[in-house]
Amino acid sequence: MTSALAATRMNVPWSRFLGRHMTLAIGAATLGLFLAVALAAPLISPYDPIYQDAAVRLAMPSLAHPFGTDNFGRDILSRVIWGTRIDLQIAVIGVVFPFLIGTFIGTVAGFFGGIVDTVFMRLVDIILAFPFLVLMLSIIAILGPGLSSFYIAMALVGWVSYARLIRAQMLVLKSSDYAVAAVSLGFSRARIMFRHLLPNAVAGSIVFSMSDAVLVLLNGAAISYLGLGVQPPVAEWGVMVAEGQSFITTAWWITLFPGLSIVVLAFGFSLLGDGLGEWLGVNE
Amino acid sequence: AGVLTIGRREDSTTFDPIKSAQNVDNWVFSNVFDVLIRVDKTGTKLEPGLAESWTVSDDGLTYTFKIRDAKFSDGSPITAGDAAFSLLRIRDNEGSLWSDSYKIVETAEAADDRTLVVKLKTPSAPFLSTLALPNVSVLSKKALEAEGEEAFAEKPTASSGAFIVKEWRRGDRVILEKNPNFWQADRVKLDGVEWISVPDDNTRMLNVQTGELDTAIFVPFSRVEELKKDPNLDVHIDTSTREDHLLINHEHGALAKKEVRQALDMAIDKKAIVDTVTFGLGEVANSYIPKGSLYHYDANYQYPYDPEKAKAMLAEAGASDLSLNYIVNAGNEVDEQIAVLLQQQLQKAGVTVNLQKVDPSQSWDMLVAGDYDISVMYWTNDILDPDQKTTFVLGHDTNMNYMTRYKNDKVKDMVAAARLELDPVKREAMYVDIQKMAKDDVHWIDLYYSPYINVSRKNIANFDQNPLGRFFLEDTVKN
Amino acid sequence: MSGPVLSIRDLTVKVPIDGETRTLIDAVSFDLARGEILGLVGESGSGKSMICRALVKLLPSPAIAITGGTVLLDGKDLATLSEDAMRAVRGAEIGMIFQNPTSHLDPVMRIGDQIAEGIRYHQGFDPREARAAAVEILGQVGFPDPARQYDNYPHEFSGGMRQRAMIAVALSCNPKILIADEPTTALDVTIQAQILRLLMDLRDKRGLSIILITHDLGIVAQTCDSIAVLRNGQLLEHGPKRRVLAEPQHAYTVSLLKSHPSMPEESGGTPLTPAALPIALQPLLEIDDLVVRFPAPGLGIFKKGKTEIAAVNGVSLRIMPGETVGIVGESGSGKSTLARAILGLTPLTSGHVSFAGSDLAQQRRQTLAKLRTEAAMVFQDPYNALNPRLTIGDMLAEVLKVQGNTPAARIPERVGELLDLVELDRAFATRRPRSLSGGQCQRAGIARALAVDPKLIIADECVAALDVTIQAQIIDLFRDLKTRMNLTLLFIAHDLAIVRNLCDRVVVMYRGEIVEEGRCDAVFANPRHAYTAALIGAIPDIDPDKPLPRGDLPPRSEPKAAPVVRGQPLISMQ
Amino acid sequence: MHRYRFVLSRPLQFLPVLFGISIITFILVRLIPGDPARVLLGTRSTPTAIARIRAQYGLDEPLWLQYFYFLENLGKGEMGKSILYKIDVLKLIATRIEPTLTLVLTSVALSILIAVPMAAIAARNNGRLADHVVRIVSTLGIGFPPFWLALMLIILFSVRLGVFPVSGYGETLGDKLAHLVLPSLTIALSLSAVLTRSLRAAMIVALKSDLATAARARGMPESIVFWRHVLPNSLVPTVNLLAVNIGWLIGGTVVVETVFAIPGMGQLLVRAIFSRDYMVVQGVAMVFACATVLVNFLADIVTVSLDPRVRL
Ligand SMILES: Nc1ncnc2c1ncn2[C@@H]1O[C@H](COP(=O)(O)OP(=O)(O)OP(=O)(O)O)[C@@H](O)[C@H]1O
Ligand SMILES: Nc1ncnc2c1ncn2[C@@H]1O[C@H](COP(=O)(O)OP(=O)(O)OP(=O)(O)O)[C@@H](O)[C@H]1O
Ligand SMILES: [Mg+2]
Ligand SMILES: [Mg+2]
Ligand code: NI
Repeated sequence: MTSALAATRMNVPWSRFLGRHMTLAIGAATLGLFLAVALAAPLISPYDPIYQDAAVRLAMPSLAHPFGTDNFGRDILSRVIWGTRIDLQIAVIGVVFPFLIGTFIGTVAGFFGGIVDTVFMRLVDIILAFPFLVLMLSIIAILGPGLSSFYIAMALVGWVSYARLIRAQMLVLKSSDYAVAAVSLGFSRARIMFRHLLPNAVAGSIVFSMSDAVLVLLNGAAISYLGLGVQPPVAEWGVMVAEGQSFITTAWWITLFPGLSIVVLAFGFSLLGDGLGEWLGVNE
Repeated sequence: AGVLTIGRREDSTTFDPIKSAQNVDNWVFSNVFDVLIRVDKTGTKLEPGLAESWTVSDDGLTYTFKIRDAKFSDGSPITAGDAAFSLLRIRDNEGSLWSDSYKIVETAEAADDRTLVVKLKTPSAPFLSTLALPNVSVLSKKALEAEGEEAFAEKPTASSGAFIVKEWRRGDRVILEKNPNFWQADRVKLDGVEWISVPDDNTRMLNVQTGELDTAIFVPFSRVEELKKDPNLDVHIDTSTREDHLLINHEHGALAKKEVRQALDMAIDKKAIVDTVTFGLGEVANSYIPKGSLYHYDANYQYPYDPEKAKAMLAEAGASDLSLNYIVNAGNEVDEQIAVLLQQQLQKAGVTVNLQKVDPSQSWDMLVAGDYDISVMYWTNDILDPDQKTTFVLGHDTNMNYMTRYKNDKVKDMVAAARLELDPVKREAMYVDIQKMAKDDVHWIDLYYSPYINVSRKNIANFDQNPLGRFFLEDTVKN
Repeated sequence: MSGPVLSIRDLTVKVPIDGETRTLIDAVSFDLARGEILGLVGESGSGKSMICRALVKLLPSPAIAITGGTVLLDGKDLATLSEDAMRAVRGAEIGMIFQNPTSHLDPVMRIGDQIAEGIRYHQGFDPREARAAAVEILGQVGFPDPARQYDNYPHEFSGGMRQRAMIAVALSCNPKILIADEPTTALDVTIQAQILRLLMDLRDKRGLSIILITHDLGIVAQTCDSIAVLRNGQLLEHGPKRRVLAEPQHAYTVSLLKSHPSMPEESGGTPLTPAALPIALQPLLEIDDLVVRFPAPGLGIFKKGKTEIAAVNGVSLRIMPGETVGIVGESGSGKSTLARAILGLTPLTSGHVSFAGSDLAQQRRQTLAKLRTEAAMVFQDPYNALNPRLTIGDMLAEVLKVQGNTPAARIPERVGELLDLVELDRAFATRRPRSLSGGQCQRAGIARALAVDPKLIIADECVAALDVTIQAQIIDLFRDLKTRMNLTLLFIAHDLAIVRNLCDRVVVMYRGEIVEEGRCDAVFANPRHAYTAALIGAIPDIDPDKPLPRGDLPPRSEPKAAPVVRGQPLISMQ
Repeated sequence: MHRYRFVLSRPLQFLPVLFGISIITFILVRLIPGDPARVLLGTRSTPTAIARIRAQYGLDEPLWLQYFYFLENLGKGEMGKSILYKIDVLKLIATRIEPTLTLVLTSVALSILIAVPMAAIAARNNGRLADHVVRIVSTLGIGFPPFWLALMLIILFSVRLGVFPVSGYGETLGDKLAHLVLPSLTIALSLSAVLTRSLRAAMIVALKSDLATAARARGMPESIVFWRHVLPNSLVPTVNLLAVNIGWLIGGTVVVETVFAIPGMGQLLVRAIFSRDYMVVQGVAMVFACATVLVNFLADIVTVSLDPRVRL
């Protein structure tokens, strides 16, 4: 990290900060928008997302239903709005647990090295070579379809990436002078690991977690395509796209809007990740 | 002339008829192997197949079949010995999935090359119809023994049906070729048939629309309207024996009460389901025996849709805040749609429904274990006679009456009696009674009947499927 | 000497930053004659590199631009030459040697190919001819087996050899002018001498003109013909070497000359006399036959047995309280390992270290506890030694808290005192390392060491990364603290001049062993071991009349593996 | 060539990994509620029939014994028999492996063909319009649900334009290639986006790096600087990213296989899991694991040959 860049991180007016970090700003704004929509869902959604109105089944987008309706006559706009809650939740929970687990394991393995490290890294090898689909489908089969199984499967697999990233960083940082200094000053190992090294090791993982969120989102959609997504009648974009498949040539609006929402949310996460990377200097 | 391509969801799993119980396989078996007795196109009558004619002894225990002068595709004659071998094999082979259904056969012997004598342990009205199952097709003993079971299952060299297996590209397609030695070879117009697996519904339809496939089966209800508009296509809506119903676990709390079950039946608007889920292509069901099948009782009682009354009845039965656990089959679009509808409808009668989506193989286990309150299932007949379904659903102990735990000894006795009754008129009367009683007890809730929907290009003629699912490809023409 | 090969007039380089324009090079003018070596000196950030990059128009970012002036080479004005025409100048007319050969050589291309590449491009040789030419150049710059070494990769060489390769690349197209940007800063003194000698030989053989950038006045004094002093992008002074050294015109030049550590009579402090040594019976630190081994890198399963390298091999040393001991030796000689072993930061293979009477090998726990509260370390890289996420105040407060000797209420006050002690403004408590200069960081690092109230401070090359002027300030600070707080100081350095200035006693290490030990003045005046003599001989002295020393020690190389990290796939199930 | 010595020693490290995977899959599939016999028998299953099938496939034995048999079979180079398809699992896999393999290979080739030029254009025009376009396209490209993208491609290229077949897997080579264009494109659109992003970032760093400056300082034209110095120095992270993604694809092409009706391993696996065909799930998992391990191994070899500094 250059010190010139680092200096921009403090005492710089917002406008200039934004100018220099367009990517970050757009990404954050996009996600902020989705978050706002999710929070305000009860206020802004024009209909009940699960209310079926037989009179307006498969209606084209119109003033009454700006995004049209699905085969049950449910309002797509309302479903997309309420779906924001679920999909943000998927992206966040699907990333947070792997992140926490992976960070902890990576920190410990990288810091202590030796047998702890060897054991965890063999486990990492196994999980990396383990076919994800087998794991995902088995866990869903064991625990039943739905979000919690999905989260568990994502966490079981996802921590590996974080653990590896953090571990690699820890290996470098633990031999850094300030780590040695901390040891020589008699700091406890936990203090060195978690207060001194981890905060310096975590930037790469934070940036990665944004791409990971995209991946989680898309895997959620793929699971929905295989019919193992959230419980009906909950509105979730992946499920909506998957359900709307049957109507793709006749009622394009059923898939288009939730599909676009996924793309845009993913775009937001990617931009935020890129922006964070620039800001935290991870790519340097 | 020409080769007919058919798109379907899944590929075959085997060519050994006794080792599969799946429609994907059965529908191909009936193109490749012939049976002693066939079911006609309407699905209501038996007609001679490889058995030219047959007689039944007065005690109903001895059946004598006259075997037709026909050949296997390898040129060897089809004998009574082959027929006996095939019948005993499905009963005795350790890999057979059907042995229970043929336990009733005491002996099967070839009196001579053309005469097959079968002795039963007890009389059975439905026995002849079970001989029409593709699984008990006549196989060549010689070929099977020469090739070995495994190789035969991969690619049978001798077929008794209209087509022979030319190639099987696993996971992709089964390629059939006309069998020149088929006894009705004149009737077969096609040079061959390819059953191609296209799992995605959209892709399968698009394939027919672009002309890459001649036909596609399993057309989703939602696509019918659109496909009908396509001038190049014919949409075939053929009667089936499929009936969708709502299973009720009679052992769970208030559901044990008949009044509660009746109230549930009244709280369900089947018409709305037919409209929304089947796009009006289905028909509201009033009996567990599907419309158009043997002994279907068309005048059976139909609970009216009346959520208010249902609510009142529930209150009266002390179940006004009923909450039900509803098992939904994951990945089944229709099931999920019905679930969503039922949840909203039952809500109106004050019943809370908790949907629990599970993988289909698991839902089956949960139903068997009784881990459910309600769940939608369907049944399609494989044989013409109603006995099989009736036994499973109302007269059976081993499977808890199709997982419902329904108990009515009177009905059970009647089912057993109907099986033995050889007089069709009396039998019909017995089945009408059974249907009425079952309806009154609400052993389950009949939802709707739905047709088979297939689509073909305009140049394909006579692409028909009978209610039991058999495709009469020997009559199909590709222009 | 004939007319100038290169003539620079009013060269100005500017960069727009945050709406304002900063002038990086401010109307610099000078001439370079044929065969002349021009020494360009100045503190870090003064614009030395920027001038050279401007000459070949390879400015570090597109925003930086030459806004005025001319650079005349053979009558062409490089400042206005097109990019295509510039390409013919670069390499063929002006060759560049960079400070850090490791990053400037392509790590994935064979050394020879990097030399041949320019030859093929500029001279149109076919691959075979180019190879032959490259082998010849490799020989000229001192590769012992050029034909074979042609096929080696940069990382397979030591730093000195890499710098030679870098020179070979610059020479490949027969340039008239060589620009060498701090070519020896990263190298050991002995290697540095070899490289400088090589440059001078080349100048003599080929009649090259050289611009030599350095911050070490000793180098300038001994190799250059003329000196240019740069500060804040301005050329303060330019003239023949002897004149500038003897009678500097500018005050800045004077201060630069003063801070050069090779002039003990100017540096203010004199080595302590024996009388000043406090008399104590027990040594504070006693090291006895210490051995520290590391497993050798890259041992595969096909190698039998364990290969180990002894970083410290049988070292014995006693240090009395209040003493200041310097440890010198080339890179890799085991100085840092020794320091870490003393502090219990690295496991001892055998031998003893006892600190204030307790033995690290036998009573590990007590000794460590003692070491942690009574000994501290100061590190080489001031930025890397401080946690970048903590403010200086937080960092010091944490040490005080963990050490537990200071009541919580008194911590802020004590932090202030520590900052005063190292002459840092108290306002620095709220700043993070990144917003400090190197010298300020190093002071913070020293404050951290003082926070434990130590008896012993080990400083591992703590000034090597700093500018000469800053170096002098830090040394003064140490001298001051030492007397004020009665510290025992173990001072590791590769710069012998500094050791001579600061220390009572010097220990010379070579390949893990102590080859010479004794009082500073005695050792420097009269080295007994050949290695010590070579080390001392290799120091470039600011006296221009001393001949350039020869450095004749075999270099060693240490290849480092790049880590490979596999992460998560980034596409979803398809 | 001591740098490549790991090629000999590495395979030994595969064994514990594969062993671990075999145990985990074995336990995992058996934890799944549901019974293969019941699935096989369908709605008409009776308890006696179920018991018979279970006995036939040894499912009534204790778990540890079943695992022992599994290992014993593995030692003989067998993987047991599929319950659904009734043939040897290895034979079954052999019939399904080619389409998946070809699909993955063509997708990867296509991705590389797209990613390298895109990244090069973006990096060389860093900050300019072309760079922004590439960045936005590649960022968007990651976000498309593949099944949706697949259908859109079919509707556009097969239905509207009629240039590529809707679905399936051909017989002759040319036929296969024609069938593989759209599925590969579906995968390649997201994979190349990922690769482009990584490669672009690495190239931008390398373009500004000291070694590029040094090459320019010896008068090399920008094209040589780029293709001979910058590119080789930016490949390693992307190669490793690619390796991870190939490993991921090998076991994750199920959606594309389903939409395009490609008779590959993904479809086989999904059907095997849904029908609790234990032996097939185990077999496929092992094959996938081996493939992943192999891909990583190859990536290591490529890395070592790209960067002489790397030791493994
Ligand atoms: N890319 C850049 N953008 C803006 N300013 C820069 C850039 N690179 C260098 N500078 C500024 O240009 C000035 C001169 O830098 P230069 O690298 O020439 O210093 P130097 O004398 O070579 O220092 P050192 O001894 O540390 O190498 C410094 O103030 C530096 O901050
Ligand atoms: N952790 C380690 N593992 C393996 N080898 C090591 C380790 N630390 C140091 N070495 C090796 O021990 C030897 C001595 O290293 P040390 O860092 O003590 O040298 P130094 O004299 O401090 O050098 P420099 O002047 O470059 O700092 C070197 O060959 C080095 O490669
Ligand atoms: Mg510089
Ligand atoms: Mg050192
Ligand atoms: Ni930076």
